[in-house]
Amino acid sequence: MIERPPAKERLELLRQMVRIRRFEERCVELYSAGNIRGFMHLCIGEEAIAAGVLHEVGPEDAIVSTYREHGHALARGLPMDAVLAEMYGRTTGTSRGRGGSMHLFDVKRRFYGGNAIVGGGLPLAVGLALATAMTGRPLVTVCLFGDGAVAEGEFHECLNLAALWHLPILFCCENNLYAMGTALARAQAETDLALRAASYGLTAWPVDGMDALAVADATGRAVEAIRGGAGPHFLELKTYRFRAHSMYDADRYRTKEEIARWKERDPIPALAATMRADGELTDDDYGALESEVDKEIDGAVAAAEAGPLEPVEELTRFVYSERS
Amino acid sequence: MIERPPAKERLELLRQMVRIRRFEERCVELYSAGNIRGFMHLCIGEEAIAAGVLHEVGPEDAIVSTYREHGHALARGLPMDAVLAEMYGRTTGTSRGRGGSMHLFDVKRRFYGGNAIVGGGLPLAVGLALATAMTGRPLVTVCLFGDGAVAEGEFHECLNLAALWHLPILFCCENNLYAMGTALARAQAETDLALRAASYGLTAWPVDGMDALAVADATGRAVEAIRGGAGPHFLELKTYRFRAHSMYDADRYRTKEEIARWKERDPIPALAATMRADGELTDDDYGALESEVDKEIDGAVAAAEAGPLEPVEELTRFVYSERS
Amino acid sequence: MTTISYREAMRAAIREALRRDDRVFLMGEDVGAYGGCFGVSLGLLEEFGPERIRDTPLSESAFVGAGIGCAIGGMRPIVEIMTVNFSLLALDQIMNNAATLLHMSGGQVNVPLVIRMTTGAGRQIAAQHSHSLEGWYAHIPGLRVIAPATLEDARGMLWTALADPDPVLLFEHGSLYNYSGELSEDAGAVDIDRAAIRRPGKDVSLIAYGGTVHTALAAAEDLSAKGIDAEVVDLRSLRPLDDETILGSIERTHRLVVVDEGWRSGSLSAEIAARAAERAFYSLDAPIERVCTAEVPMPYAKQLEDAALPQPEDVIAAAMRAVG
Amino acid sequence: MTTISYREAMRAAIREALRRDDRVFLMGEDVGAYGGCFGVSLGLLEEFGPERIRDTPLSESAFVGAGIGCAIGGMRPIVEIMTVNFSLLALDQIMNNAATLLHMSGGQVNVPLVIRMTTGAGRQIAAQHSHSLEGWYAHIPGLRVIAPATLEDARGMLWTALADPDPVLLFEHGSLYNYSGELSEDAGAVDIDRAAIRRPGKDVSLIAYGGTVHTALAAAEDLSAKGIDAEVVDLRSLRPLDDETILGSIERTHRLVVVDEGWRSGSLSAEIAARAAERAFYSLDAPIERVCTAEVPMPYAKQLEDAALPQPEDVIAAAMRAVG
Ligand SMILES: Cc1ncc(C[n+]2csc(CCOP(=O)(O)OP(=O)(O)O)c2C)c(N)n1
Ligand SMILES: Cc1ncc(C[n+]2csc(CCOP(=O)(O)OP(=O)(O)O)c2C)c(N)n1
Ligand SMILES: [Mg+2]
Ligand SMILES: [Mg+2]
Repeated sequence: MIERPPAKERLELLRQMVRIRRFEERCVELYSAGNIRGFMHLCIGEEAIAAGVLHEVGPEDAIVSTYREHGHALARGLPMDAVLAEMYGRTTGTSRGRGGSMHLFDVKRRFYGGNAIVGGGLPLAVGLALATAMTGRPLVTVCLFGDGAVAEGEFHECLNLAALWHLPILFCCENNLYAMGTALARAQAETDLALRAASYGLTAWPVDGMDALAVADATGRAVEAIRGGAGPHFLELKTYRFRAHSMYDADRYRTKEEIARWKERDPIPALAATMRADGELTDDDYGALESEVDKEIDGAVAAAEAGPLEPVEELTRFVYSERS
Repeated sequence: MIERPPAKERLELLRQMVRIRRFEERCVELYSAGNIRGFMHLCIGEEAIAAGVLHEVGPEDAIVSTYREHGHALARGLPMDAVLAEMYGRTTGTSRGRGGSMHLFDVKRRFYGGNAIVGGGLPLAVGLALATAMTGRPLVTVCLFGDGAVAEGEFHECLNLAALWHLPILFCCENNLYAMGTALARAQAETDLALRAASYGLTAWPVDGMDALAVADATGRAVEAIRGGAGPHFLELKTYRFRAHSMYDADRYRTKEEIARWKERDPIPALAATMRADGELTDDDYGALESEVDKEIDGAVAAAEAGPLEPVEELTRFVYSERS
Repeated sequence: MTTISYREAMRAAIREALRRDDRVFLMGEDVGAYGGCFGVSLGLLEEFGPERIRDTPLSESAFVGAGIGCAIGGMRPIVEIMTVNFSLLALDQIMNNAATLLHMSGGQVNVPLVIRMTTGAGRQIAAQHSHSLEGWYAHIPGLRVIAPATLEDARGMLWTALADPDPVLLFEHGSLYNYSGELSEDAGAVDIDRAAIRRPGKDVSLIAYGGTVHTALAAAEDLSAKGIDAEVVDLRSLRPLDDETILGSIERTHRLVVVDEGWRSGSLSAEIAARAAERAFYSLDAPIERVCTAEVPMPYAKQLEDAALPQPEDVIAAAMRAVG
Repeated sequence: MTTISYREAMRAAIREALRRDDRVFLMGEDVGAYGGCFGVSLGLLEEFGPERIRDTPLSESAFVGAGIGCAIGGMRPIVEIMTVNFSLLALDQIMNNAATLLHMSGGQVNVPLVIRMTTGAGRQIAAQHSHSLEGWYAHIPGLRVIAPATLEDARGMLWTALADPDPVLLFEHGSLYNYSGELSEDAGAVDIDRAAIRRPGKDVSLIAYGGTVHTALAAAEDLSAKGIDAEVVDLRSLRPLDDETILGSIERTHRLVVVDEGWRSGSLSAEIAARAAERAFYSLDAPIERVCTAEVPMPYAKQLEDAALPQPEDVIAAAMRAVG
């Protein structure tokens, strides 16, 4: 049974989801206008995961994500200005414009990217967890990745290593049922991904990834257990992306009906409705939240546009460390 | 219940085991004398697997093996002369002296090597099985590998692919409890390897790999099922190597007691004793078998020594195909 | 003549191969339902069905290795790796199996496999999606490496590659997919052995391949306005290199500029420069010039990416230095 | 002075690093109980325990990636990949993460990691165990690549590499482990920036590294008997290259022979030749010569392996051609 969290926390979950949603909707416009370029992957529909998971981790816990990481970055507390400036390719961006949408970093906030190789972040996360374990600090590493990554060899090697070494790591698999155009059942012989993880000896369970409260609750429990020494955990967060894989995808492989069915489970109205029913949210509150978020977004757009471009003379900086 | 196989077949299993054992014992001498060089890995103690598995496959079934493949090659019917000549580096060797002990090949007998990258043969085997499936032929591909390979990412990718595509493949994992000096439990979070395979949806079970009859029986059943369309199978063949990992290994990581305990389960005397008890083998029979085998080995040594060396002008032959 | 894009030319080549030879099939991530990551295989699933337009899970090592096994087993697979960046996950299979099996087996195991990959930068997709590693792959004996730069070659190289008994890597530059022009209706197979002189000239040799052929041609136009008559050589085959055409051009022009999208150090341009310095030393009238990609992980920001990549102006400047 | 082998010098270097810095640990397959695949780490487990002499499963991608993550997380791992041949399985992590993260994150994510690997042929261990890929790795921006050829360097390079804030690959030639000689008792850290002139000479520059330094020195002895005074340059650092020392030597001798155990096409020798042809063009009095490994998967048979590898006689012949 999920205990009902305090109203303040539910509002925070809602606020993060709305923030992420409206931010990404603006990104679509900015992409069409040519201000954002390259590959861009949106998490619209999946915001409950970003909001719920990141809500439950401490400031020194480490996060490793994928190319679909706007939501994770924002929920982690990376300033929206820096996130958007990165997508504009400005020096004020999280990665000084070198990374773009897929490579947001913030070492101060222990947000280790933004990785565009499917499965490529898992070994990093295992290593970050090993480092905290070896130094005896009660920190957790959270590794987010998609269902597609489960087929990669690195998934197997990393889950085995995490279990074998009893590492303080939380694997969060965002199972949105598709890896690009490949439906889960056409990629995995065993489609129960929590079961797959449990087969390595991890504590693993499925979670309704369209319910921010359920995600936060599950993450909270897992993080607490890991911090207490219970070893690696795995959450299969069942979700769905409302939009195409990337801005290049014509989305030929899903039916309109399927998409519509999942949109009925949109995590934002769902949480808002619960809060309304519990008397925690009025229409005015929601309107205020939206306009606060829109102001933040407007500010981020203005800041991104004003951000300077890296001079080309700086091209080769950071290939190697600068020595002092 | 294992049906008692006809005496002829039991004798054949015994004969293969003795052949392999005595061949490899001779190889040790030849290695010390400098006639065989490079890396050499023996399967002494594990002969029941080579004898049992290869006894149950048809001439057109495909075999993929590892660097520990003398036994598999001999049991597959590769001429001992060619096997030994290969280890001598002669043109009369299975691979014209280019492969050595770790890379025995015989395409006519559908023996596709001899692979020295742990796990490297698994994708090849999946592909061979796919080729037979696509051409609709009722053939089985047998893929042999060690417990160490189970930790590699390729294992995971290949088991998933085999299960997903319902391929006619038999994975034979020779679990000798060690990958070089690393004991199974220090490498795998889940040490029940049959269970690990079953988690992909393969039909999998453990087999006493020190009992040639049990190995043959299990293989026979699996091959029959696969040929009938039952999809991929996995056998965990529990065994032990009586000798060190390779000729370079000082074997520091196992106790003498452990080794002695396993030697009590030597598959050769075990089968011989059963056959004796059943009145299928006399001391004379066994003596005859040994001397027949020794004659074959002597012949192979003589042939290997007489085999020509590839002239160095031929060094670059076979990097690319010769065009006609 | 018909107007066609590079993408369509590739698709026509795949379609023709599938029609002509039952053993040919296409396998890779999202080649089917999605229509191919860059739209190359769009519509082929409908025409040829899921057996021959075979979607794979995210398992680069397994499906490339399976392609190798399938080729050994008598099929003629075309394996698509979405982009060269992800091919690193399959490199063990490519180097230790595909490139090696024929020689290591003493000439027995042919691997008639074609691996297609998209390569190159220029679309602001940042470091992990912008590698140009085709020249790096050209280091590996046992492989053939080809790179179509023109519509004729996009249309014609595949069939020839499939007819080759050895593994061929075919690199398609991502920036060329939308490049279009006239192609003869009966365009078909072309040789993959010889380099082509795309623009004859007498003052300086610009040696390029794939995407950089167009850079070199643009530069040559400008140079001609400056009174410098540049010859543009399109390598077409990166391994083996067509020394005769390359050295022949240098012997005529006495001046060499190599244009290569790989990172400079250890790039293919280095090999061409080395061969010139070994075998056309006395023909060279000026230091060799190389125009390569800056030695940085490719940055996202446009001005940085442009600065990192070989541009026509860079080629012009190099040619002017060479001509002195 | 004390007599020491290259193996012991490496071990002493590891031991010193473990003693000096708590953050340092050694991780890899069989580094512990087995004593290291080539005996380098023998005894360290007993001295430092299993946390710091950490055996890993056969999971190259995961444990190399974990080393990267651990380095990011504040540790100073030494990751051992048994041999460079197996490193292909970890190449994605090495190129797309270790070499890339610092730049892609705009200077935030340092990866102070050392990866040790054994490289090279000469022991009849055939194609899949005999690669020399260190020059190939030197293509990758973001990495440092070093190769100790002497006892001083085997003893001294590791500590300097560990102090480097960026990832360093350290290549030990398998044939050097038993090489021994005198080493000062207080031998310690050495620079890893500069090439070294191992034998001054004025007639021809023999540029070599790792195992081939000894080949070049042997050739230089013989050449001196023929009245040719060869200079032997040991690169020590393969990336970055020490242009000053390399080009300086060529400017003095006017003749260049590069000795490289990599396959010729696209080898490090090509890069050195290219730099010479770009930047020392007017100093060169003869065509550049390269002595490399034949472009074949390394064969097992001794006479073929010897023919494939650079031998002193090949260097002598090349030097005589150069001196003309
Ligand atoms: C190793 C690798 N292979 C292929 C790709 C191309 N690719 C990018 S995203 C993707 C699908 C990943 O699906 P999933 O892990 O489920 O994450 P999702 O996009 O659904 O969030 C693919 C195939 C890649 N980036 N890396
Ligand atoms: C990818 C790879 N990593 C490491 C090695 C070195 N190595 C050779 S055999 C071996 C142990 C393999 O153990 P297992 O799979 O159990 O087979 P066994 O030797 O016990 O038959 C190792 C680590 C290798 N050959 N390939
Ligand atoms: Mg997904
Ligand atoms: Mg084993």
